[in-house]
Amino acid sequence: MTQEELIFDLGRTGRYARAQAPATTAGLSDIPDAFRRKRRATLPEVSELQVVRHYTRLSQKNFSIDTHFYPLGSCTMKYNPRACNSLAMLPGFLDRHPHAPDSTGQGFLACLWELQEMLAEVTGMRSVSLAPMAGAQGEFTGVAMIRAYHVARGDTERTEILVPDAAHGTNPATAVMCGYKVREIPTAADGDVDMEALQEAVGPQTAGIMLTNPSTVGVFERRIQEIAALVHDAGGLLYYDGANLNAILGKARPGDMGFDVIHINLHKTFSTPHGGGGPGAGAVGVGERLLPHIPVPQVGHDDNGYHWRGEDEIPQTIGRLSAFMGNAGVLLRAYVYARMLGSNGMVRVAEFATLNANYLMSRLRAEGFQVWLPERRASHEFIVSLKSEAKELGVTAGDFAKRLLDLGYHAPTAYFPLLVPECFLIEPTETETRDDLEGFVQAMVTIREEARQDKDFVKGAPYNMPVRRLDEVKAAKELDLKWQGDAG
Amino acid sequence: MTQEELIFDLGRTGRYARAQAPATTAGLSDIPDAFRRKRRATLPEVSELQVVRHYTRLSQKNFSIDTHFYPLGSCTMKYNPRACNSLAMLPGFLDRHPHAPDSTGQGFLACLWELQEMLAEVTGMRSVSLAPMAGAQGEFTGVAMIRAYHVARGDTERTEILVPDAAHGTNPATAVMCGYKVREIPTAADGDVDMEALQEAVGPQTAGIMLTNPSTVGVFERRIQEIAALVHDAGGLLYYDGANLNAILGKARPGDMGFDVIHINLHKTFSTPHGGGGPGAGAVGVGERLLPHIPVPQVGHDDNGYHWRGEDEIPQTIGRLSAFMGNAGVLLRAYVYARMLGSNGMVRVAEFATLNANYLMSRLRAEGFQVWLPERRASHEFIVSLKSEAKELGVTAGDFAKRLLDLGYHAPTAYFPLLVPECFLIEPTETETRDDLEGFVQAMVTIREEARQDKDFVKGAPYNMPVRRLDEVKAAKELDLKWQGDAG
Amino acid sequence: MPFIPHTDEDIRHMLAEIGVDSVNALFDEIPEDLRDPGLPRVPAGVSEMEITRVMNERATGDTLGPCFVGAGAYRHHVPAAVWEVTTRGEYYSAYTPYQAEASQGTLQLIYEYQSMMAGLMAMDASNASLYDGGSAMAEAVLMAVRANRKSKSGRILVPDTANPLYCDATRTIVSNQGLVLESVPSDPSTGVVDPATLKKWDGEDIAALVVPQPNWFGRLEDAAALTDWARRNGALVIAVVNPTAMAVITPPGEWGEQGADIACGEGQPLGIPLSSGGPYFGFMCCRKAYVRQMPGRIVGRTVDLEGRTGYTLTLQAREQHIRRSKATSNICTNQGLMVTAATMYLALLGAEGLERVAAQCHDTTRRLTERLTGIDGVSLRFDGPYFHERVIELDRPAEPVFHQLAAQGVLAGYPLGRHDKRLANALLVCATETVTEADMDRYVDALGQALARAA
Amino acid sequence: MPFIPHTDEDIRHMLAEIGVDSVNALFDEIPEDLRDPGLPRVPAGVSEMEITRVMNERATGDTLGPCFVGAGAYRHHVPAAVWEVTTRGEYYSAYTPYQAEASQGTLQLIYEYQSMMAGLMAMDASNASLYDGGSAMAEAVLMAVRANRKSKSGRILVPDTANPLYCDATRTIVSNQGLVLESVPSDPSTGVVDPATLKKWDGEDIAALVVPQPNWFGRLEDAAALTDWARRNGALVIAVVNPTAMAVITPPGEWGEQGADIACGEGQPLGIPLSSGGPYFGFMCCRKAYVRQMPGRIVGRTVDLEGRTGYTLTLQAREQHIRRSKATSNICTNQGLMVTAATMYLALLGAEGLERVAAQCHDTTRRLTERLTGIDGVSLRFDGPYFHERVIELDRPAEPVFHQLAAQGVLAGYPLGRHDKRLANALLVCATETVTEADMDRYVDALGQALARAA
Ligand SMILES: Cc1ncc(COP(=O)(O)O)c(C=O)c1O
Ligand SMILES: Cc1ncc(COP(=O)(O)O)c(C=O)c1O
Repeated sequence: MTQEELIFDLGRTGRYARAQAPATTAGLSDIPDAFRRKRRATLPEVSELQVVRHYTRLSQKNFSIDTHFYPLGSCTMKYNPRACNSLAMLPGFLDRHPHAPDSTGQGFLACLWELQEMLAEVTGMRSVSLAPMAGAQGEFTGVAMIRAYHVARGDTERTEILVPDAAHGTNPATAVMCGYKVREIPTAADGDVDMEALQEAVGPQTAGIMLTNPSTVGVFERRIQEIAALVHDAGGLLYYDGANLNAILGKARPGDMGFDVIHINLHKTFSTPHGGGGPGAGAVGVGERLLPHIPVPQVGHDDNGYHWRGEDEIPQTIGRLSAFMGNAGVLLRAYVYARMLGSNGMVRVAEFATLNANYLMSRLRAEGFQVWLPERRASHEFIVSLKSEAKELGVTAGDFAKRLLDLGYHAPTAYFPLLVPECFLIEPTETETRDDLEGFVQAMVTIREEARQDKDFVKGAPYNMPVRRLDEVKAAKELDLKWQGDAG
Repeated sequence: MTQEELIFDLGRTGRYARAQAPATTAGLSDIPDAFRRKRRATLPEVSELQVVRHYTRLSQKNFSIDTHFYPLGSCTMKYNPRACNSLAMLPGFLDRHPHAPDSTGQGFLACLWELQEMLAEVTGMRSVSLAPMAGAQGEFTGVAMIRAYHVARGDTERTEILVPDAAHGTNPATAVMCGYKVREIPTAADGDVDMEALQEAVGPQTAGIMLTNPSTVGVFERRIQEIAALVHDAGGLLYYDGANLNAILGKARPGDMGFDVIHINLHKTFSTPHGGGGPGAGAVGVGERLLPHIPVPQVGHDDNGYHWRGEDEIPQTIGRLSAFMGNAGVLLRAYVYARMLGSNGMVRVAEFATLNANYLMSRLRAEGFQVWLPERRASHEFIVSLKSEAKELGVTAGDFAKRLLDLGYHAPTAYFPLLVPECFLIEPTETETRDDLEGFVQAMVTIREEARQDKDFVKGAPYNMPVRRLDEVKAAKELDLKWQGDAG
Repeated sequence: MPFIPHTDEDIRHMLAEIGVDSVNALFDEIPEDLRDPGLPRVPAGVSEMEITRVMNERATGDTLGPCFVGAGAYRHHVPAAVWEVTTRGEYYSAYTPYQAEASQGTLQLIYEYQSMMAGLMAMDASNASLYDGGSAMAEAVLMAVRANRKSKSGRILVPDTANPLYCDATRTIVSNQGLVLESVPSDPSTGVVDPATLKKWDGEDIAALVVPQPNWFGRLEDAAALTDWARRNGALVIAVVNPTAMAVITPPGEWGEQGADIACGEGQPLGIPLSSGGPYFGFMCCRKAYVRQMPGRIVGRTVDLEGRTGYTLTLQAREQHIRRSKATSNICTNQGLMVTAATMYLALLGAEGLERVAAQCHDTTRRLTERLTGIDGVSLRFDGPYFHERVIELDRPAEPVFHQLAAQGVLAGYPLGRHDKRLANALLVCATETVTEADMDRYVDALGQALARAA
Repeated sequence: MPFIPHTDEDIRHMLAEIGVDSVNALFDEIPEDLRDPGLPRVPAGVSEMEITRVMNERATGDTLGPCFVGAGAYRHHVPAAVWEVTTRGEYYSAYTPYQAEASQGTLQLIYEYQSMMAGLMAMDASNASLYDGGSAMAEAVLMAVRANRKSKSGRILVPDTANPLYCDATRTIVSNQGLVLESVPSDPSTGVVDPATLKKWDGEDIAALVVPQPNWFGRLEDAAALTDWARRNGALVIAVVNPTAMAVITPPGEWGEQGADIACGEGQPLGIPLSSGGPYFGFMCCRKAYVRQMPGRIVGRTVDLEGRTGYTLTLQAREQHIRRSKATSNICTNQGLMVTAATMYLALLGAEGLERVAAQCHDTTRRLTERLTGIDGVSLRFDGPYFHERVIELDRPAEPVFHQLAAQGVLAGYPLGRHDKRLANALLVCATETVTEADMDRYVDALGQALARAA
């Protein structure tokens, strides 16, 4: 593949897509000079065809669900139905101004309200707010509500949030953003939370605990009810990180497990697109205790139709998280997806995500790869440790990852969770066929074989990508974060 | 690039995109068995993700305007503005049934009527019908009208259509479809029609002549008015093949030159997409003489708004060419494009298409390539003959073509027109930048240099495409035109 | 102007390279009296924003309610994936795949399309498309005349149950070559051809017989009997069929003892929006023996230098760019992008999905027409097996009723009197899988009210 | 169910391989009393066709007429090319570019985006996006507190001319860390902050000063004076700006003697549809010195093994997945696809195109407000330099008038009384380049009529 120049390098002074701008320059003369920009901004100077061609060509340098199997653990890279996009982009939805009165947006509000209801049902929570704009903001929202709860009760001595050592990085980062200290809880050898350590850690300083269930090591936390009792008895609350909800959609509900608050990554379980890094949507569900603190705006429904509920209706709310209603268009996509699934479909999502994961785990194990918790059921994902390959053949999980790209497979999540050495967290999702899973197994076997023959070959991968392995150290040391002009 | 399996090979019995079909099978029991299909049709059995992934990946194996410079002579591969697509695909247009009454389609009809008017103006013709579905059907329409004209006058002895030897293959093929014999007129050394030969050929048996102007050798036919007089004097009519209209849009008008009928390839001059082989649109314009014979339906306009004109209003029409109104959606795209250009823009299209062609011709000539008619102005395209490269270096135009692909340029039209040996007909179009033209020149120079070093290397091209050179003989001899099932 | 990338500096540089002073000088070979005519009737250019506003307004004005018209174009559900992928630039803005190595995407897709259409029609081979159903029938007639070497007459039998718009187009296209379409009358009580009618032509030199299935009235013809008659009489059989129907109805390749020779029709039902009548695409399949007589592009599978599978245009010696005046047709540009969409549509639906769509259409039409014929003044014009269209007869002329209901947003059917005065009171009614109970209620109510008034 | 490819045969084979009898067995580690709750409140699944009908109806019901509301979200022309290319599967359905070699498309695009935003803001560096304008302001506040090593107070000055919705979001997000937002009052007669007001904080420990430009009332603040005050007082300057305005208004990097330290804001005006409030994207730029304090993804240019240029996520040691509790923010997923669109928008417009858009917006707003203030009962609330929004004052409460006009299809502006009772009669009015003369006529007429009636 040829290299793509930067869009700036394609430009010539005075060029732009003339169909896209007003033909004449209107006057700005009533804006005093002191406020006026003096030097033109550095922006590309290109034609419309150049833009379309450049970004079409660039796009072809990406792996994506629409082009490749993408078993990125914890990320739920499944098919993003195209109708979700086209329906969310109907002109009637796209042209609606967020400050337009509720009366003119009943169709849009109806979708959101029904989505709230469906999400409350599948999570087993009392009420849902769609405001958070991604998983991490959902976490923030949840922990902020936990804090608001304690504060509202005058219980101000709670300073700690408990987090398993296998947790996603957003969990501890969120706790800190909410003004808490983080205390890590180790994972036991069987993959569940180490109960003894937990018992020790829980106390009057405990504001709450953040858990993912199935956990980030890909197994269902079996003693979840015990944990809930323990934490609740100590006066703490339970936060459910819903990144893995795909595994249990319609099969078990966080609310029933004892959780007080949950976020759902709609861009995972509800298949809104990841977009190369967002937008996501991190709806939160709350139980009885946190109901008063739910963020605004939320959609309400009464005899007059749908309306936005604000601070007047939810006086103890933690407040708003964005200027408007979060990632509204993403919510429409999730709504369309949820409606197409329906209740049966949701259950089947969990079932087939789990079937695919357990099958792939069995197959890799049968081919001699070391599964991390072989005695456990995989949830929708599982861990393979390439420790012995690293030791015996000298090729790391990172090397396997790069060589997988050459063979047409996006690499699984590597080196997360941190506690398993040389690990791959593998999540095939329910939308992939058995043949594709088998293709992945064969690729893994091939790479191991290649490593046996010539480890340096594997360590030199990738070979078939637009670039070979990149110098990340140079990237971080000799920071080059923007085009510097013709001189640069 | 990896090979793509056939969609059939990805399938498994019982699989299909379940979101796309009714959930339950309704009854067919009232259709007697004798009429019922017995064996299921051979169709792919795949999931929605498999379809999206397969066809997304396949698409990446194409060159296209959106990805590459594509200087295919006679084809006018210029930027297809994206708005033309999105506006023609507005739900209000897409959902309209062709049999819906005119009263419910005034918006759509207004676009078509205005397009007719604009096309009549730029061609200098009296009236335009948008019915023909591509250039070749436009040709058919035109020659059929010529025939209807003679027949209506009782002038039934005219049996021949004159066609220059450089003409596009559709011209003679069309004449035959209309029941005429074809008589070829040679091209003179200066690139214009050989007037002596023409004088000899014209006679009482002449029904008409089909010309492209600028011609398919890329020059303006300077004696066009003489030719028109000659043919008209003999009682014949003049047909204008509008494939090259881009070259003179707003700069000169076929009607003014003396043509009686013209087709316009809207998918060339008016930039509707080529779509990997259509749909096109081949609107025809007619002068006074052929007005009564114009095909139906045509859009009419009166105080009550817009309506379809049918046989009742045009009793001598040659009739209809399709079940409905030709490629209506393509016409909407052409309309949007024409409106964005406007009168100024149209003139500039011709100017810059011509500028680019003459510049590229100069540059290639300066680099030592043999331009076919160096003393003439190029129109929007020009011819390079690689005869001396073929003789001296042993690499043909075909070899250059394949190697160009490797270097990221679509090949020009090769071996057409037939009268120039080892020729490239090169049409850069107005939407390409000088830098892209220069890149093409450099690629041509590079290939010649490569051929000097190692002719077999060039003859082995392409190397970087999804496939190497294909065995076309085998394709034609051992016909394999469809998937034969797992056995095949 | 809007799409031209040249800067003033570019222009200066390029003119200098060419050696002229101005762009206008490049047009100096055009006789002066022809140059620069001016285009007073073309308005000045507008921005994309302005034309967007115009088109939005016009498209909105065109929006309609439920649709019970078929008559050659059918409102089906089109999966969103179809057009989201079809309009990718690599499909949308490519030319006909002349350079095979740089067009494997389009070429493999067409090969898959050919395989699907051949599969659906149970025929040996398919081309890459023709313009539409009407012109496809014309091309099929021309092809049959070429292919039927034994026949010299140029006579083609066409039942009067064939789509009259297709017949019009066919007449326009084939008549200049002296071919004659002879009408085979149908039984006015059943709306299909009684095979016995053909006795009249027994032993005559007939090049081909056209068999529409379902026919213009939505009825199913006795295709087997008609096909077998043609075979006995040395006439080729041209099937003109609805592709959706073929999921559940006997396909042309299996008609009678040996099947039809050519199958063609309108591809629109396979994922193509109604779009006021186009672009659609014509499909054409045939027996192996006649492949070299087919018009249009054909893609074949072959291998490259290294033995890898690849795809290329083949049998080009049939085509105008090689054979010129001896080509099988003048067709060049066809309907590639529509075929791209149809291929995805068929892949998404598969045989089972298409069966479900077909069955649903049939069932909806059955339920609708049962309700309609319950209205006072409405009866069924033709009884007997049908696919997804039926003719109903009103107690008064259908055309005014059609317009009356259209004004209320209901497209009630196609007034058949437009082509046959004897059917002035008849409406051809269609209800696809997209029609809901509420849509039907609306139609039944509106028609009931319209007919309740004195005629 | 609809998107699951498994056939019965697949399922049998897979269960056998795993060694279980049923799919249900795979859930046997879930405590029994938690298993299979049933989802009675979730309706049964529907086909794409059915949900398409629902959404079409709902979207149509939501359609509106001309829009004169801005207040943080602006109706601009979005070139068709932007979303046709942005929704290509390779952008749409990719994850965050963790595997750089398989994500060069997204990575190069983000690098180009960073270059464009830095260029537009005249700042050294940009991140790859934050959620929206409101949360971007919150992150900027947190970042400023981290970056300003000399300040210990956690006090941030925020003019009361900053977007109150941004202030709300910021308060929600930063208050748990004990930071305090202190309000700087504006001059009630001009709608901007008099720089002299800041004297009150001379010499105090202030971590940062927020400077909105244009401000909530559309007015241009004396950004240079405010910036210079902050510099003198050891406070960092956080610019919260409208990106369209920056094409013609002095950008943050050039404010005062040394420029702002952090620039952030709402990216929506750059090619993102209004879409009822999201998804939009927050942008953030900063001085080189503070890059390591930035939240969010950052892409850097580097080389591969063979020395070829390539792009990769960099400075990841700031981020939660590496630094966990010590990260600069918890942000992970950001607004990648929106940035993809904005990058194309900026590339299409270029500096000159964006200037034209900005100038047109300004001009349209000027003309509109001149006409509106000609109506009896309407006056200008704040005079002085503005960009593309102005506050008008009615002779009565604005909220009911807003609803009255909305019912007629005209969104007349934003009723400012929602945030400040003193502005109960005020409307914040915006007219972008999309507003036509006819739109204005409609507004002027409707308002005139509304006010002609007794209050
Ligand atoms: C377990 C877990 N928690 C939280 C997150 C954060 O979600 P988001 O990226 O939507 O902010 C992720 C996403 O990767 C995750 O996998
Ligand atoms: C000179 C000329 N005439 C006629 C045609 C036929 O036009 P179409 O392909 O639209 O049928 C072409 C197209 O290639 C052409 O170049």
